[in-house]
Amino acid sequence: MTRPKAPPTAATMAVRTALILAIFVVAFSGLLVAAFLSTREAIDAATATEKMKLIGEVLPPGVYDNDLLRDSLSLPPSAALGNDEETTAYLARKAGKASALVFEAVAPDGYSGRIRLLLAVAADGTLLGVRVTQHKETPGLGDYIDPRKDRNKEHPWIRQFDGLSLAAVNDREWRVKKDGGHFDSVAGATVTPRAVIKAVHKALQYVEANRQRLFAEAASPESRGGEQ
Amino acid sequence: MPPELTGVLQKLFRFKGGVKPDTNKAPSVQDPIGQAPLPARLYVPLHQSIGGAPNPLVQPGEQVRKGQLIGSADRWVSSAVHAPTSGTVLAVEEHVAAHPSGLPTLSVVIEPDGRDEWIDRVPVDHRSLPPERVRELLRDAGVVGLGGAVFPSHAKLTAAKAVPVEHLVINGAECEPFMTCDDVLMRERAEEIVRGSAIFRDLLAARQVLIGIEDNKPEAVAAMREAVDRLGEDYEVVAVPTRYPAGGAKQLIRVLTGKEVPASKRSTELGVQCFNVATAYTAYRALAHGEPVISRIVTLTGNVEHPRNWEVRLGTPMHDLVALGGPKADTGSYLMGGPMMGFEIPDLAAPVVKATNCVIAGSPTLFPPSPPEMPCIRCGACAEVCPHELQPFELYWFARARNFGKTQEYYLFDCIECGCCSYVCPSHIPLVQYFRFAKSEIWAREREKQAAEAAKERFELRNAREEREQAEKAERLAKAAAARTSERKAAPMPADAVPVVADAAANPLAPSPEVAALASDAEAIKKATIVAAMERARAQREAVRPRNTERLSAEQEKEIAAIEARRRALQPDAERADAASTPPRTAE
Amino acid sequence: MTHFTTPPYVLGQASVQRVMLQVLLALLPGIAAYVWLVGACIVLQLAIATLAALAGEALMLRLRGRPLRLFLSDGSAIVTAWLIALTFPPLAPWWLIVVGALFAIVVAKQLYGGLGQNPFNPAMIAFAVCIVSFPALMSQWPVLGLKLSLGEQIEIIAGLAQRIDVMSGATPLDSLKTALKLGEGAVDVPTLLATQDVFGNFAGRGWEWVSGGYLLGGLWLWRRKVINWHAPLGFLAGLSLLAGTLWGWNPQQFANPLFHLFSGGAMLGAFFIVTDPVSGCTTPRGKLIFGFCAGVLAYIIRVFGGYPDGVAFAVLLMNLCVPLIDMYTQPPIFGMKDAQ
Amino acid sequence: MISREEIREIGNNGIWRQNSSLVQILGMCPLLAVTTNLVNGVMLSLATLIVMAMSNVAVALLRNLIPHEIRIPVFILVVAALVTIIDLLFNAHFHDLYLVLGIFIPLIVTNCIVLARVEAFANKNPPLQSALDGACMGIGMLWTLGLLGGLRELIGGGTLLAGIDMVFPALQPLQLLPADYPGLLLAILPPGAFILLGCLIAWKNWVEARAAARKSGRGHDGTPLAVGGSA
Amino acid sequence: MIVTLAIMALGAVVLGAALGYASIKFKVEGDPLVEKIEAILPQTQCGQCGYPGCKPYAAAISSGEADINLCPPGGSDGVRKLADLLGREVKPLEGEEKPKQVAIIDEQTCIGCTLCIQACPVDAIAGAAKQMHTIIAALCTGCELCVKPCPVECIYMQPIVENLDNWKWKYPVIEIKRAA
Amino acid sequence: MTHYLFIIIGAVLVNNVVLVRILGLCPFMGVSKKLETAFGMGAATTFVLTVGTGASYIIDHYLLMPFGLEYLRTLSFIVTIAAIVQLTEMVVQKTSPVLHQVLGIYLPLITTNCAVLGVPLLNVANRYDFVESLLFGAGSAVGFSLVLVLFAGIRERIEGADVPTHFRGTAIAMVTAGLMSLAFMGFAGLDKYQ
Ligand SMILES: Cc1cc2nc3c(=O)[nH]c(=O)nc-3n(C[C@H](O)[C@H](O)[C@H](O)COP(=O)(O)O)c2cc1C
Ligand SMILES: Cc1cc2nc3c(=O)[nH]c(=O)nc-3n(C[C@H](O)[C@H](O)[C@H](O)COP(=O)(O)O)c2cc1C
Ligand SMILES: Cc1cc2nc3c(=O)[nH]c(=O)nc-3n(C[C@H](O)[C@H](O)[C@H](O)COP(=O)(O)O)c2cc1C
Ligand SMILES: Cc1cc2nc3c(=O)[nH]c(=O)nc-3n(C[C@H](O)[C@H](O)[C@H](O)CO)c2cc1C
Ligand code: SF4
Ligand code: SF4
Ligand code: SF4
Ligand code: SF4
Ligand code: FES
Repeated sequence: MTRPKAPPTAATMAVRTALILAIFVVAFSGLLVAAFLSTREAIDAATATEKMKLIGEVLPPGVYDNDLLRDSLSLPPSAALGNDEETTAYLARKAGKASALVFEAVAPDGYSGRIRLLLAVAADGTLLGVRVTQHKETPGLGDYIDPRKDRNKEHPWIRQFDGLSLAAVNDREWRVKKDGGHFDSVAGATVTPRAVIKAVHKALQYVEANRQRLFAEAASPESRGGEQ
Repeated sequence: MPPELTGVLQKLFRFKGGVKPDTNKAPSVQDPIGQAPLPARLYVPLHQSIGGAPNPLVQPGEQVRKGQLIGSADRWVSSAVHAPTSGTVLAVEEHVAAHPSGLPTLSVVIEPDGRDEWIDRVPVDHRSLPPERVRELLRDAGVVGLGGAVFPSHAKLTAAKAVPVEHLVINGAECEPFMTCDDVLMRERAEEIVRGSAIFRDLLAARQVLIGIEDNKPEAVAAMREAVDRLGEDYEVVAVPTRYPAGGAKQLIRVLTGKEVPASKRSTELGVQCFNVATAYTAYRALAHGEPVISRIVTLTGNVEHPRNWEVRLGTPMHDLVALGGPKADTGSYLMGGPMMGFEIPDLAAPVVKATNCVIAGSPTLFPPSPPEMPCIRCGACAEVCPHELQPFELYWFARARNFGKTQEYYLFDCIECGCCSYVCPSHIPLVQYFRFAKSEIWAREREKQAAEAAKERFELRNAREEREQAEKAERLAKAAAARTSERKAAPMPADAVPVVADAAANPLAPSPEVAALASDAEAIKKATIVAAMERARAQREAVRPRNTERLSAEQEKEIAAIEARRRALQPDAERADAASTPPRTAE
Repeated sequence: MTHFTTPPYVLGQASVQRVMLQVLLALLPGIAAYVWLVGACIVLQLAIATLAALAGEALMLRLRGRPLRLFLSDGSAIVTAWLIALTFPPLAPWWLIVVGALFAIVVAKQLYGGLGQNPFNPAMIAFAVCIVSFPALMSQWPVLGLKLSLGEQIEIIAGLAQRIDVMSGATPLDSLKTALKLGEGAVDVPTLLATQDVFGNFAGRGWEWVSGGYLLGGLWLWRRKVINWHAPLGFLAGLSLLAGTLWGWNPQQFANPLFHLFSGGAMLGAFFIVTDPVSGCTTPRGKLIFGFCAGVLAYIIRVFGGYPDGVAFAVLLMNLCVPLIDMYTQPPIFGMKDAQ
Repeated sequence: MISREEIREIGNNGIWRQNSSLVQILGMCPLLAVTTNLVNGVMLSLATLIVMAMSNVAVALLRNLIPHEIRIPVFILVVAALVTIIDLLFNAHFHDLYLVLGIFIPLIVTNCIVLARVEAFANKNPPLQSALDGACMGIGMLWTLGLLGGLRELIGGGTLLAGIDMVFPALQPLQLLPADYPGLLLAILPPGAFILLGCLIAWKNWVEARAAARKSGRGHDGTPLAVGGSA
Repeated sequence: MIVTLAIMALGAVVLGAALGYASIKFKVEGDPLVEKIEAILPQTQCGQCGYPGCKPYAAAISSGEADINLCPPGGSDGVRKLADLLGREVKPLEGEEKPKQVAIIDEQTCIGCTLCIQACPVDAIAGAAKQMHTIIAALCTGCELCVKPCPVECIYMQPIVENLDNWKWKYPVIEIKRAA
Repeated sequence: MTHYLFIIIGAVLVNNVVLVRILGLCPFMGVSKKLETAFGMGAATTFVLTVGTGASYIIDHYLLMPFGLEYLRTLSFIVTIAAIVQLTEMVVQKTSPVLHQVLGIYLPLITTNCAVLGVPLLNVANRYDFVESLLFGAGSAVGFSLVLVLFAGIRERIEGADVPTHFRGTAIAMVTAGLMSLAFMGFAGLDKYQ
């Protein structure tokens, strides 16, 4: 330790420590900048892969051939989607033609709070897939909406939605079977599925109502990024 | 029996808590007080009261007469001891004490000559003497509290400076089960008790005298009322509800006057003082008949053929007393004191002392062994019955974990060890023993801490001295230095260290057997130097004291002495020494 | 050193066994009503819980080298076991009760040194552990009026029969909460109470009587001086005060206090759980505070929280505060009242 | 240089005797928060191990240049820089795991054990020993986190090595208990973490007491929950 | 890059200056903790802890140099109190706890060499050169330091015996045997 | 307004830093043996955490974000906080030796209290504004102090319990913390209206 012989005054001490600390900070920040620059590309790639993986869960690979992440549009907050912030939607194109939309929706009335969903809807209004991206439902009871937690690995509950559309299931049927609807639920936890079903139903109605705008507007790829 | 209220209506108050164990008093009041015969040998312990241990005044071989002083009070808080009968002193030696430990204590062994010859008894009229003198007389007559605490009575007979004594409470409650010594005393010698109370009243200048007797003793109430009327006194004889521990001084004061005396105060500070009936009786005998305390009434009851109260000479071995009752075959153990606060007598060779109010022969049926101790379930039953409104289970929790600091935060030292909490505890926890354990640990620690502090002081002094010496050594020639060192050793105590030594010597702990054993002739010289140094130091201390203490009247001096004694008594050190050196309170 | 025993040499009649026995007796009216309501399966559950608790206790006592007979016969484990059985769904699989009882006895009680030393209420720990770990099983209550023979009930408990859906109803509290949530403000409480058949006169159908049984037993305990009035009164007051305020403010969305007093574990909690001497407060004022806060928390959790009933969590949360409450509510001692 | 004796001493200290998790009770947060399964626990420990070893070396090298007054900020600076590098690397190469471990990678900075070792060891010892100390402390942490993670995973869900595919995509988790094992969810939730760690600590106490009893020749009474005589 | 470093350097200068300034302005000397620790030590000054007296040991504990369980005269109680004060775990005492003792000089054998007087740290021995020495029992802390120096081995230690003055109520024994 | 209330309730009870988020455990275990010290540590942490979140917000928003230096967050946050802690320590040591003594070695260890870094990072993740950040920081600190004090109270009591030997001390404290955490799960769901 570099202890001076004569006690330094407060001012000299301040200058000295300031300088030394500055040198250390600059040195280590430099190191970090270097590390950051050298990993930046890998990180960007990993982030993109991650996003694609998630989208891949709801969107079958054959449906599109564009670079989804560059073909996005932003959706304004809307009650129908349960969003209270702007969200990003991705437009899938097959041979340049808009084939499906991947977007977020929120079920506000889960058993213990909001349930965030990612949906893919084909241009003809058919649901391609639904995934829960975030929820706080009771572990072991309400969390079967997440296929990773669903005990039924063969036919996870959330897969019921695949291929449905407003046309296929009439409005009154968007309920759990217990309430006389079309959808299964797990006994003892019907709040959660009710919330999800309701949210999906509303989201489909939203797409239906805005189909023109959604599938047309995204022709020009401009806005990008910032999802989540 | 309903308490018949005569005279002025006395408003009664309640104390919280308390229990109602079976009283078992009837068997021992069938017969009047009997005179216990003279035993073959008497073993009179010198230390029978709270306070300093009396100094022996007799040598082996000496002839003594009944009532002769054999141990003189050591300080103000201390009390004299007398020969219970005439005879020969066989020895002054260690003999097993009437104490739960069964350890020995210095006792005078007397072989009675059978003549039971009194000294010259000098009756006095206490009204004609200055109060100071009366207190001295009481001290020298060995009058101590016979209610169980054996606190020297003369020390309790000074009113607080600022507060006049409003009430003098005479305690005839006798709340402990089995015990009837006060009951029969009140029935048979009520007049003496009332006269004794008058002495206390005069000394304290008390405005009112209240005699409290539990309402399960109608005969005693009647006898006392009759005596009060006969003597034309204005005392109130009040029958108080029977509930243990109504006889505890603080509880009785509460019931009779509504005042609550906290542990941190003496009752005189609230204008009350409390004495046991037997204490009043002995005070009267001591002054009006010149008879010091050489005997007392002891209830012998329990698992014996003939339960009865006996007037027993102090020093009578327990087995002599017990034989009078004819213990039944299955008697296993004997208690001294009542079943709530008494203790098992470890050895029947122990003598009857001033604190021995009751001896109970126990059998497994009478006192079944307590069921195994379970953990506390915090049910709070103990807190509900605690007359001092403590939280016994918290005290227990911390005492058990040896967290003594916490026990004090929960007022361990307010516990009067009445045993109510243990009585009701569904887990059968020996709570009182935990509290006693904690108390004696705390006292021991206090003692150790003081010793450590003193040691540290001496160590530092020594270090300073050594440093100084070394510096000096370096300056002077080796030879001269060596000579001086040996000189210095001749007076090993630097002046400032002496007060410590002096205190230690004044402390009753110091003249312990070890020191005594060391005090051989060859060592006398050194001892003398130390004593001289101590004297010098004391003189020095005296010299710096305020000057207004020079020409004092005898009264004033007494007063100061009393204050000093009290101050010492209040210091934890002294108090601990006092308490530890006498048998613990044995109730009633 | 001579050996000597300690004063006092006479003792009163009280014993831990007697205390616990009285608590068990006081539970009987409630149990009787329960049997009438759902059948004898509850007796089976009581037995399973008792066996598991005693086994757990015996195992731990053995490992700790403590006397078995003394502590197994003190009855405290049985009280814990019964309270577990009474708070779990009556048709819960046997192993659920066993897990609960073992956890209560082994972790919540014996690891702290056994009887009298556990800072948390063992029975409530069991409930909390199980509802957190097995929410599905813990929220399956037999549908009202479901008539199953004892044999069928045993099969369900033993796991031999399929756990059928009709059997898995919800408690009245849960039903109310779910209905309100799904109704999103469109449903109101009075209509629900009047129309749904899980509800009886003023609380859950049948459960009113079970709660009444507990109330009866609790009052008897109070008369016998096994418990004081402070904690139960505080609890009921806290619960009904909050319930009353919100009900007065918006009777459409909040049920009345009577409903809350006779629903879920309120009565059982008031007289048998917040009164647990070991894990509760000990000073009179402390008991009052303990009970009151537990009542308030129970209401908040059962109405706004994620779990159907809040008594267990409320009691556990208050258990946490016990040392502090006790410390700051020490009553003044003899002779010190003026000083305060 | 470094003697064999020293190696053994440092190793034993780090791995067992002064085990950060079981004895020093430091670095608790990652220990309890990320051990919902074995893989998470092990991976975070590895990250911590690397940071600890490297920061120990860095500080041991720089210790003579650092004034006493700003010792702590500089130490933290060093640690934080290293952690950020690790963070970036995880982000780039184990992105899934990076998301799972979340905030706990940057929190290695404030993992008390890192700074404690820097202060208590590296600040007084040469680089080689310091590196070894950091590594051994890391290993001590690694096995406890692994053990705790494994236990929680097994009790909570009956599996082991869940998420291994995030590290080695070729591997699959093991289902150790029967598939209809209901899973004691508590074990995976925070309470389970605390309680199981308590049991691990008690287990270590027991092992040590037994070893001590054996050494002193007295037979151990063998009851793992024996109660010391209180009188 | 340059911006980055400049920003960071700026921050560092501010913080470093503040710290350096404070380190001088708020310097404290002395350590009140040592005194508290010393108050717990038994002041036997025996050096069994490996330090030359209680105070140095206290200083060592305070600086973290020494463990809290090295003082045998303090006993396990002392360790407990230290642990309490310092918020550390209680550890078993190193070495054995002995009953309290006092030193006794065999007066027949003593040759008055004064060696024991020089050894006694607390001035508990009275005597002069060539004269018989004696130990003032009330002052003796039982540290045994005087035993070794005596050339004729006339000093021995004796446990303090129990008497009515130092008798203590015992810890209640839980009678498990009977219960079982 | 209710929004702020929910942030506070969430931080203090529902998502208690120690028992639910599992941050700041080392001081939680280390400084909870005695009630007094727990109070002191709680106060110190509350101070540092509140100031720390404020400082972090400013650094993040005015130094790092404008220049796209988010990856320097960890480093700059913690170095700043460490410096603040050290300053506090020096001041406390000088002005209140008693407090300093009570906190002993733990004051410097506040720097290594994960909560001190974790809470600002969570603020960033939650995209809280300045007021929200401060409330969240203070709320978390209050939550920390609350459970610390409650825990200390219980530990003082357990001290006297007849805990099996090998569980004495830290082990039983861990179990207790677990049961506390279980009790706190009762608050789950209370923040869903947020
Ligand atoms: C602890 C607990 C957690 C629960 N969590 C959920 C949940 O996450 N999702 C859900 O739908 N129901 C949950 N429930 C069940 C609901 O309270 C309600 O009973 C159920 O949704 C009603 O469903 P049913 O119509 O199938 O009876 C939970 C119940 C309990 C006791
Ligand atoms: C150490 C000690 C000192 C006492 N000093 C006095 C005193 O100076 N004056 C007095 O009136 N009573 C004194 N007492 C007596 C008590 O205050 C109290 O009146 C008496 O002990 C009552 O008996 P009890 O303790 O059995 O209730 C003293 C008692 C003790 C233990
Ligand atoms: C629990 C308890 C019960 C007592 N019971 C009696 C009693 O019944 N009669 C009595 O005279 N003294 C009893 N005492 C002693 C009194 O407190 C007090 O010492 C005595 O009345 C004072 O008078 P004395 O100094 O003349 O003995 C009891 C003490 C305690 C602590
Ligand atoms: C009035 C009363 C209420 C009790 N309540 C409970 C309870 O709620 N939960 C429990 O596990 N034990 C209860 N017990 C039993 C016992 O106190 C409990 O097992 C202890 O906590 C074990 O140490 C109760 C006992 C009594 C006397
Ligand atoms: S009566 Fe016994 S069991 Fe009840 S609280 Fe008191 S000590 Fe504990
Ligand atoms: S023995 Fe002490 S604690 Fe117990 S009831 Fe009597 S005064 Fe209260
Ligand atoms: S061992 Fe204890 S008594 Fe002896 S010198 Fe050291 S601290 Fe003092
Ligand atoms: S006389 Fe001996 S044993 Fe006693 S204090 Fe002095 S040196 Fe120590
Ligand atoms: S690791 Fe979080 S406080 Fe130590």
